[in-house]
Amino acid sequence: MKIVNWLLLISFGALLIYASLGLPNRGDGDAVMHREKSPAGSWGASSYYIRNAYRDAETLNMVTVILADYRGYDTLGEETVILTAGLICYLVLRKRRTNRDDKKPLKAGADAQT
Amino acid sequence: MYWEIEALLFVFLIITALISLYIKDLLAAVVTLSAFSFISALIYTVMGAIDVGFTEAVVGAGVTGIFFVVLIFQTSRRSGD
Amino acid sequence: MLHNSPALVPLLLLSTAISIPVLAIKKAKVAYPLAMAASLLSVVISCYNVFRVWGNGPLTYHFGGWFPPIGIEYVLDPLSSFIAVVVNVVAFFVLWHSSGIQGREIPGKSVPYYALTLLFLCGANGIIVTGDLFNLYVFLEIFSLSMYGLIGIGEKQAPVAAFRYLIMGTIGASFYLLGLGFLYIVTGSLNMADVRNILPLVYGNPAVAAALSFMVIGMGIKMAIFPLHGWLPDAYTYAPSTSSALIAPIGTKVAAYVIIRVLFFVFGVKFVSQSLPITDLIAWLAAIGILYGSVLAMAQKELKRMLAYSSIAQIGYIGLGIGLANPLGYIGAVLHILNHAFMKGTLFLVAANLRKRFGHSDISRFDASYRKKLPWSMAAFTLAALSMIGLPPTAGFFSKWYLALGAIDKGNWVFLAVILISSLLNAVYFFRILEKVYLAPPPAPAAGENLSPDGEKRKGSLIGEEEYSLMMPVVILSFSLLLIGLWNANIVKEVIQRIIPLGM
Amino acid sequence: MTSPEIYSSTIPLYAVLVSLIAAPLIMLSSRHAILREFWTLAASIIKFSLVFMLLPGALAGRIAAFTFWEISPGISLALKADQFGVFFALIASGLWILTSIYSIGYVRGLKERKQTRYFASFAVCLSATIGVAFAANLLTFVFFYEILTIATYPLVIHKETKIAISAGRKYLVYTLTAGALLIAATAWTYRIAGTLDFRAGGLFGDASFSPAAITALFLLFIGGVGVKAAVMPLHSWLPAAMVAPTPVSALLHAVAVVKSGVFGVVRVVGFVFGPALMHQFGLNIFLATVAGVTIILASLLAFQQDNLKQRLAYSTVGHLSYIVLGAALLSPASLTGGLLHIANHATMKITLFFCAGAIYVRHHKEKISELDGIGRVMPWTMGAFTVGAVGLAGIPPISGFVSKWQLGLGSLQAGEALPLAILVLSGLLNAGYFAPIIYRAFLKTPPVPYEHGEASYAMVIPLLITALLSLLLGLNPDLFFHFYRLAAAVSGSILGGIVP
Amino acid sequence: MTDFIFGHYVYWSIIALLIIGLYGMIFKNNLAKKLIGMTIFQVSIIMFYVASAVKWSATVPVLDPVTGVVDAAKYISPLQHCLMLTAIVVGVATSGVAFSLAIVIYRHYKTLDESVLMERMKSS
Amino acid sequence: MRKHKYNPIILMVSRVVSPFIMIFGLYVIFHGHYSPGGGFQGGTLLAAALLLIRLAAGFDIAQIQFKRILGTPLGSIGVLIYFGTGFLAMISGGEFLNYGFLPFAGFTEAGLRALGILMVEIGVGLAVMAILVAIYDDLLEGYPHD
Repeated sequence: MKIVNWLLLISFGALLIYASLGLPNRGDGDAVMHREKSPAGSWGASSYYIRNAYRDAETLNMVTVILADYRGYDTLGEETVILTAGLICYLVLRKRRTNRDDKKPLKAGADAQT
Repeated sequence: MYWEIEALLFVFLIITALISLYIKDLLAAVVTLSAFSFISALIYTVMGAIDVGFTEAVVGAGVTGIFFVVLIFQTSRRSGD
Repeated sequence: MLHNSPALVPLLLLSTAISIPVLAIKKAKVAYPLAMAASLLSVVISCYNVFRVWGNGPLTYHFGGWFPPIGIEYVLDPLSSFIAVVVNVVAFFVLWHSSGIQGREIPGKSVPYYALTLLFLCGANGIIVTGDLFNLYVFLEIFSLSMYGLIGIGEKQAPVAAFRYLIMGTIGASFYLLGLGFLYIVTGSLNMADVRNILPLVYGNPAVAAALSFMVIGMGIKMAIFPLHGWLPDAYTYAPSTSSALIAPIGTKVAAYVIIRVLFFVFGVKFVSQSLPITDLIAWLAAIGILYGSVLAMAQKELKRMLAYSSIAQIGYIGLGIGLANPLGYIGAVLHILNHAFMKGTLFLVAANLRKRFGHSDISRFDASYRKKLPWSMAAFTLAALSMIGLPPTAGFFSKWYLALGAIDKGNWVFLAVILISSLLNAVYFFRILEKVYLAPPPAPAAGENLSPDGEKRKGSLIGEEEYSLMMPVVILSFSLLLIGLWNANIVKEVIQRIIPLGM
Repeated sequence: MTSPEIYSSTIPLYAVLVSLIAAPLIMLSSRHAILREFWTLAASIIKFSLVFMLLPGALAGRIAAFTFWEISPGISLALKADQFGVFFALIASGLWILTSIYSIGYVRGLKERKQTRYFASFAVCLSATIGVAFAANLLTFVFFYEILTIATYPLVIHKETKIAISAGRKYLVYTLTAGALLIAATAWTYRIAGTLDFRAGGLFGDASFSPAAITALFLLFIGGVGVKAAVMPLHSWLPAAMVAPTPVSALLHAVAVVKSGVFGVVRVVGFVFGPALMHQFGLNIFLATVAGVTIILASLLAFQQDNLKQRLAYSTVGHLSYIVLGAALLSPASLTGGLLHIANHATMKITLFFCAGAIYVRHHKEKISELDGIGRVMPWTMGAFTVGAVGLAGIPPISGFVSKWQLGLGSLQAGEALPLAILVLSGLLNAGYFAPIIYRAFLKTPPVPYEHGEASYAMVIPLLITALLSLLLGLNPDLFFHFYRLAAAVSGSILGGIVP
Repeated sequence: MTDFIFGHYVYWSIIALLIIGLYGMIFKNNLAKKLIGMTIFQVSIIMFYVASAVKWSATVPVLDPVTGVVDAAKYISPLQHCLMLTAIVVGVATSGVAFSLAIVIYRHYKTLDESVLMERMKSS
Repeated sequence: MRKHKYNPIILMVSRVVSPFIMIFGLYVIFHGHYSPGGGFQGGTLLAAALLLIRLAAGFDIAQIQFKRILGTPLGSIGVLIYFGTGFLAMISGGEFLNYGFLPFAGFTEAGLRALGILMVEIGVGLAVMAILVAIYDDLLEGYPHD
């Protein structure tokens, strides 16, 4: 089992290294993702944001504009995620009034036998 | 962009990551993990992602650290590995 | 308002979920009606969406008024609208059923439970209709987190199962995110349609292959395709019955849908089946998984655990259909998503009924008295079991039929044999239960029981069971298996054939 | 070559539905035995009349067809009452009436439990059988075939004893495997031919095959339908299933289930592959070999059985292969003979089973060695038994002779002598294993005097009718139902594409 | 070649971090250690995105109101930053859920060690 | 924890520092338009301030500041503010979250969008604060606090 896990880990690393060879040099302003137009001719999202963030929302911080406006729905989802986490903690951790079997090892033992 | 700082920070980052995984005292591991988060926040900032760095500093070094400590107080401090 | 209909279902579920903790702060009783109302409305709206899509072709919806690739887009094509209906309908029945059983299994926590359930559904719907790869990740997290929660509140072992699932699931989601990172770096876009257009220009890049692998592995973990299924049996077994009845039909199917979406609608059929033959890999793994799941299901002593292993096998069918990468296999996979949702929903609901009535679902303790006490549930179980085996005219037959046709089209006899053998294995483990439920004499038969069987047994057997809310969803779900089977040609022609991916 | 006139009619649909509707009615009236039996009888009579209404049309070459809807793109769920279908449906539904009467006597005589389930499953079985008979394409055929499998299961395990349950398991293993093979074969056929509609003379048209592929496909098909037809390596479920109540054995294992199997074989040979393909790839030789071996071996095995029903079961295995042999020889007379044997064997074997059941109900005797002198207290029953046994051995003037004659003629037509030899030999063997029973029944004196006489009228009358029927059909095969004309027409359409 | 290495060494360091994190998640027995590994894994994915956003000779994505936008190349791509803000929150939420589950596990089984846990699960 | 008292120095320092962190958190939320920061960071800072008091002064005293039962509902309200902003835009005729359609007079479209972003950030801040505190409280559930 351990060996399989090691192999998985190694292949994971190898795949990553292999993939990284295809990436453009870091910081290269001409990389596909930084271009004004994508190879297929659609808008390059990133440069669109840089150009139009202030014009669209009168806000200097582009990240805020993207976060709350351009991709606001993602942020709503993100809030929902954290709300979900809160609900789960409530659900999982709050003690139930009726269920106290962790204080009654005898009963748990009886359950285990059946 | 100062790539020398970046490289140095990366070395620290990897070291803290390894320490926090290998140290047996969980509380120490968590403290190291906070340091890890903080260093990564610095790297984000160096890379120009101030927002992300800010968040990581607040969350990773702050809130997650506190949660981890609570976890350890609720459970046990020793770890087998 | 109506032009907003593509977005309405997730938003409705989301808003109900987040208002339940506020509205129900004083009266916990309102949580259930609210959840039911939201679920019912979501069924209605998603049906409406399907008809709109049939009438007008694919619908898109742009959040914030930003067109892609700038903003986030929702896309309702025949496939996504169809899957959304399936998910919502099954969820509605499970929620209906949960009223009778939730109070017993998770006492005093109906508010967060129903809120979480709705969030789960919201996540599922969001994943299904989204046209944006990162938005998919966000909703995937909502979906998975609520799934961890729903599993974790079960029996004593449930938190362990949920924790393991959390670790696996996080790896899966992170892999998806990592793959998406590579994909974004080489394409510069997050919108599915946009990426689809850009990708052919950069196919040679190793990063694309890696992105594909990571996304598929990540989703494969969520889908529990064969070697990545480790979390599933424990999670389904130890989760509360209502949760497992919700998660088993929906959880893995949504991930399967994402794989279909990513493979065929983002990367393109030709790339995934020829340039980088990942579909072959999926098909072979799925075939192994089918056999593995079926064999292990035969060895299980506990009903829910058996159903969990059978889920692995059934997911294998979907994987096989995807992996065949031809139209018939695709039809089989999508149809099996529908069928399996209904079948597993029925079976897990019956398991829940058993647990409610008898306090256990241990196969070795089943006997004929169970059928007398739960006649309708057992009838539903029988029907669903026949469908799982794949006997005509139930729904299960037809997905296997299309898969078999697809396997023949591909000329792969091994897959055909796997499909056939696995239905026999299914028959073995389901008839084992049916035999017990219908034939095994109760351990200590009452003296007069056998002498006047007809009079005793029939008394009130039309109602027979304790509560309508526990019986009706099961009966309706199982009966619809017959209807789906008989009218599957319409589903295939009207829905699935409309959106067979280009190049298949 | 005139193509048959096809007209749309709902009669085939109703014929299938009648007993399907009767099943819930039977279940609802579970507390009233009389009402339950009334439904059964009413359904059987209505079903028979409906099928009978189709007979004139079929004789005149007019085929009633009914199409439900598309069940899968390009394939409809469709019923078509062609001559072959009407032929089989007539036998099945006609014998259902007699079996129903007999069953009522049987279950009352034994005070069986769960009669509701029994009659309801019976009704569903008959629906499925008629569905199999009228199926217009392979998928519909598979549909009803599988329903038949499932509906028979409760009948096989009816006694709910350990043996019954294990027999049920065996039955399921065999038939479900067969179903899976049949589904695979169907799917493959659909991908090759693009259609699944049965067509006399083969549905493949001019598709080209490699020998390996077509052999594999044929094997899949034979594996699929051969299990129910109890071809030799696949037969062992049939003797095991004899634990079922006798009427079940009688109807299902002499009429409905096994005959669906051989019906399927003929459908596959004549309407899916067609004579041309069979000859071209030598598939008929293979099938004939299997059938011949089965005939001989089954007859030999029948000698060993002391249990009456087991002996009858092995005899069934052998006789089913007569039909398969007839289909495999693919000459006009052999086909006609094979088809006729479906009808003749049904009437004769059902007589024998009825007799076995009557003996069991009245005297609780199952073993042949216990039957000494029983003919003296049950003269009518054993008389009928003698008629059936003599017929199966192929001695005129009982109907078995007619079909054997035709089969023999057919083997000569096909230019083969070996099948004829097999037929003669098996006739002798048949006589050999039936003779001791008759001898014991009539000529030996009982060690202990029997306490009872004949069984109830509800049991004796049906078996006398079937015995009489065997006799009459032997004298004139065209009597009442025109079995001969139908069989000849079917064989003509398969071989020449000519529909009279 | 130097350019290539210079342009990729950050990715490679991140890959090292990813492997460390995944190692922690797979190999560590203690549940808390697994969670530490998970945190490392998530942070390194975030770092991967942020690293890919870099442009040399560009500045942080907060607009200088004086100059305005003349050239998109003047600012670091903000999209990845925004995505990663979301990812961080998701990570915190996941950790929160994981902590709560770990605490419940400890309540039931009095251990966080996975191998011990498995034994106790089987015996109970 | 009933046995040992809380360290008075730590309590003192926390009581002094906590309001400043809160103010900083509010600043971060409202100033997210112009400088790095925003709802999430600000909310986390607010939560940190609350957690500081909880850590230093103990659970019961901290209840005066922020009741434990408020956690989940307040978080829900935070998300509802976000949702409501989007929904308001939707029923005013635009798409969901299309702030340009917000029904407030006297703004340009870009101004409306800036306003919408602000509203959203407030909701985010509230939600994050409340839920992080709630998670902390839940994690401490069952711990023998005084």
